[in-house]
Amino acid sequence: MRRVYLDHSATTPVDPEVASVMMTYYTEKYGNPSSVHGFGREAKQALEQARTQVAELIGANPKEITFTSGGTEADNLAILGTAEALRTKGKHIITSCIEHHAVLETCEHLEKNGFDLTVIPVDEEGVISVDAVQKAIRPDTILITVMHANNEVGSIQPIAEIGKLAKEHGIVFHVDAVQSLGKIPVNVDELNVDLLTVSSHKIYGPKGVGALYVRKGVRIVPLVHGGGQERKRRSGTENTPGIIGFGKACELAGQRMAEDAQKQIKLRDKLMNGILDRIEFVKVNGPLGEKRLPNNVNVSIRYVEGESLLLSLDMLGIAASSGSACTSGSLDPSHVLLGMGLIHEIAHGSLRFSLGRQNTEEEIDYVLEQLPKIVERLRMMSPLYDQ
Amino acid sequence: MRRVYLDHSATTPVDPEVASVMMTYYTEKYGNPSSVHGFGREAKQALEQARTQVAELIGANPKEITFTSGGTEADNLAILGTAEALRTKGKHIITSCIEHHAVLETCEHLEKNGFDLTVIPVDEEGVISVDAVQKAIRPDTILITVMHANNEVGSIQPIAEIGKLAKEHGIVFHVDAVQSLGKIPVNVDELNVDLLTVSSHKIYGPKGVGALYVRKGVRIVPLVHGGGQERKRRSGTENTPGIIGFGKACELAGQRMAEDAQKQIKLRDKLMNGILDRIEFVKVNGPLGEKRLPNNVNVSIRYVEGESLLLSLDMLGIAASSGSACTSGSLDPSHVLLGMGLIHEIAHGSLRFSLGRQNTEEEIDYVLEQLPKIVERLRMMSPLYDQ
Amino acid sequence: MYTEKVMDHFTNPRNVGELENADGVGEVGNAKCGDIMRIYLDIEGDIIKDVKFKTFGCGAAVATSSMVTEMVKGKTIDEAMEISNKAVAEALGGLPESKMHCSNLAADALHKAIENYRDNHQKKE
Amino acid sequence: MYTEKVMDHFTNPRNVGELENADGVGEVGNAKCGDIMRIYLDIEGDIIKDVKFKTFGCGAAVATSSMVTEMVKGKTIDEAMEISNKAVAEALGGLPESKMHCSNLAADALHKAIENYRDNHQKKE
Ligand SMILES: Cc1ncc(COP(=O)(O)O)c(C=O)c1O
Ligand SMILES: Cc1ncc(COP(=O)(O)O)c(C=O)c1O
Ligand code: FES
Ligand code: FES
Repeated sequence: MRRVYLDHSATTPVDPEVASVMMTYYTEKYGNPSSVHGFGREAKQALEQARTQVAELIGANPKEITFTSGGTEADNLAILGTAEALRTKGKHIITSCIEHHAVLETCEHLEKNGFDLTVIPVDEEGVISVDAVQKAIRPDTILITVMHANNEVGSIQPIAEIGKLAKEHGIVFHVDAVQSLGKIPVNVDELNVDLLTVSSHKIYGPKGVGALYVRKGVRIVPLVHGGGQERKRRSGTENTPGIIGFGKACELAGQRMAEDAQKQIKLRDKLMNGILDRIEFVKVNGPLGEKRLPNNVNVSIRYVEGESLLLSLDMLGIAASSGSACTSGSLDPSHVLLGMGLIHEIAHGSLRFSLGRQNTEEEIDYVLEQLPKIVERLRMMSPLYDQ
Repeated sequence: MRRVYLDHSATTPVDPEVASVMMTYYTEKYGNPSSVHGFGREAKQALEQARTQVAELIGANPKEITFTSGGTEADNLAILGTAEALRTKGKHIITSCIEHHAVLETCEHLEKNGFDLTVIPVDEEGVISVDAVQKAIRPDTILITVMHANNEVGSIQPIAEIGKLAKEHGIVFHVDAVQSLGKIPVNVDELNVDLLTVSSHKIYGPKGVGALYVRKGVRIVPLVHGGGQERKRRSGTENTPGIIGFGKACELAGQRMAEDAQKQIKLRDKLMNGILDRIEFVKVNGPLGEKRLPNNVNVSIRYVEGESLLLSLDMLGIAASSGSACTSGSLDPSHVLLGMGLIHEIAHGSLRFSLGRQNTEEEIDYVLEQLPKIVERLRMMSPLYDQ
Repeated sequence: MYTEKVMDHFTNPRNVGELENADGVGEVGNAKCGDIMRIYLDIEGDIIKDVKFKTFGCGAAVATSSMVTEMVKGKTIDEAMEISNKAVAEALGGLPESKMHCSNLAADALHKAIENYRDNHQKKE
Repeated sequence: MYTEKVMDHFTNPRNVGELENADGVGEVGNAKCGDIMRIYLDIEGDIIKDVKFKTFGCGAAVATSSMVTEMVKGKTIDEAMEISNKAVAEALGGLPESKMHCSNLAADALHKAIENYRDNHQKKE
């Protein structure tokens, strides 16, 4: 069966070059980087090279990079670590209503434990207003945490401006850049951030690896205690092969970003316009043009339900998602689409295609050929479609 | 140069069979297990198979296995998660003085945050007395956390008996089985444990993967918040290739354990007796016979210092450790050896060789040929060796 | 995730459509997820002669809808009232835990359609 | 972790040993890690004519011990008193951050040996 993978925002394949570098560190150069001997030293060296590769992609100093087990842990470390470090200074945290669960759930956990939380709304395109953030700032605000680009609708946020605000008020600023890394430029100085989360498996690196950028001078309390690895910020034997793979993936992302974006924007617009041309009662979610990630297509198809769409596409070998991968197992329609003002029923029938490096025009043609038939079939079954 | 790896308690090479299974999940079956489509389902299926493989090795139900990013995180989840879950019930925790830093530092973190900690001493062989644990139990004791086998001196602890005590008193019992897994039988029912930590990279699986066994009915509060993976116990996109590798490593460990142990006990005793025969003023640390891990040799060589020994061995291609890998970067001599009553100076000159599946008699011969020369050379340099 | 039987009924749902002048019609929205099902019954004497459905919902919702129509055809309305959501799920070879609520949709719509028939029927008498 | 120069001095330490009837002897224990060094000086006039050391310590301790003996040979005692732990570390091409304290061992032992010489010397005068 033909297989067309259009779910790169959920996860990506590991680049073959990345995989082959990792292999060496699994079976030959397997030392523990904390060890004094040669096996340890060669692992340590590669680990530090990876740190440099990650740092370079985001314009940071290698010492400011703390490796974690993924984006989720990095988000938790940033938010819980800051809250713990500054709990005597203040108890107010600002976030947005379209954050990933790794941020939202963590903030809500803090709210249950005595912190105050302000959740900023977004406009109908899924963009946060800088003004709203400004108005939310209080004397006891200790942290603003906002994502760089949204994982469901691809909306890019005005991070640099929010960062400027945070700086003016002396508030720690954390940004979840899991979806933007490798797709658009991410530079910690230009964005004015103190803490920045990145994840390897979204940029053709291995799963189970991520990093938190911590600006020099910013203090966070560790989440995981033990051997004191990662300058005491994150204990546990380092996942060297994974980290080395992540480093390589960052290097490749830096080299290929411009070309990838150009190619994917073309496919994205072809797919989006093709759907609008071929299917009635369709609405595009998220902004158009510059403010949208190069690889994101998100549409609401009226009168049909998301999972049925996904299953029907899947039977034709097409992998897409409805809401984010994490939430597609849940029953509630996407909090992001609801936050953008969509009604329940329409949010329910939304579909996300996220493009990747390997996708081709032919694959898009295939989707455009199949999707209208699927929608037709499901609409015939739908009690809501009486036209 | 010849390379002889004798530091398997720090970390192991990934078994080639394990590595090749993982490869497929990096580059071909790369789906996110939370996704509805075929890529997601094949990943999910493999993930659940791995859960079964891990569960089988320790006599548990697959639903009782929570995957983490390693032994350190699993230890933290067990200890912090229990403390958080039971904080209204009591504030007293019991541990031992020879635990890994992942346990000790976590307990000390809790102590700083209002919990009471009793640290049980050990005898001169590095074994905890059940009696001492019994005496430490208080009405407000909520957790006993003790390791199954020590990583430095290989001493095996009377876990089943401590577990019985814990059960009688209704106290949650956590065991760090990172070093015993795959070397001696580990069965959660026979050991009477509620929570049990295991780690992949110590049993020829990949780094950055571990698991916490949580007995049905035992409640822990999660450490990392987000998408709700791992039955809400541990959020974050699952490290499927890593977990699948860990599962395979568990399967192989189950098959090979008896044979591995038999072979390694022979090499262990040859190395230990060889050192005692060839070098003066040497003391074996830890118990002999049944109460010692099959792969652990630990000796204190008087009048010489550990790092100098390691460096000298390393120049001959022999990888060993002095204390645990994590602590060998630190300046203090091993807390385990000090806990066993060794004086600073002697603890300082201790050396751990930890055997693995691939080691041969010839390699042991090589070490026995080289080590006496190294010791001789260093003693000539030592102001303590005036004989 | 889904059994083969579920996928079969999702791909080739039986009895999709509407019945003009149906003797009983039931529509329910699933309280948990907001999905919707409508069922149409033609009844002669006590026997369900024909049945059709329309569903806006997940794969499990479509499959249980299709299955329930198969199960009731030819049955008496009393027998049909006995069909539980569990029975529908079992007939499909089971549903994932998180999808058990979906089977309510079909069973509830069926029962509502029968009640609707009884209401109409009683009024006519 | 260590520079080549450190490894060279560790592998082939210069001036290992003792001097019988040394003019000055200094022994220090490193407060941080408990390692120990002893240094022996033969002094003629103001000039350090010969020097030997014994060290119980890490690789950096051995290397700095060896390096410091090289550095002082032929120097006046005043010049030798000026040699700092930093200078020794630099002469070795640097030490890892966590190992900087090791260089204290050698510098301190040297200074103590010179003081010991001065004490003996003054007493003799
Ligand atoms: C915006 C965003 N933040 C955080 C995460 C979590 O990262 P990870 O999957 O590495 O845990 C994801 C992806 O799942 C994401 O899309
Ligand atoms: C006894 C023990 N517990 C916990 C750990 C930590 O496990 P990991 O290296 O997977 O973080 C180790 C090894 O480092 C260990 O030996
Ligand atoms: S999720 Fe709504 S019926 Fe299944
Ligand atoms: S660690 Fe003691 S002198 Fe270096």
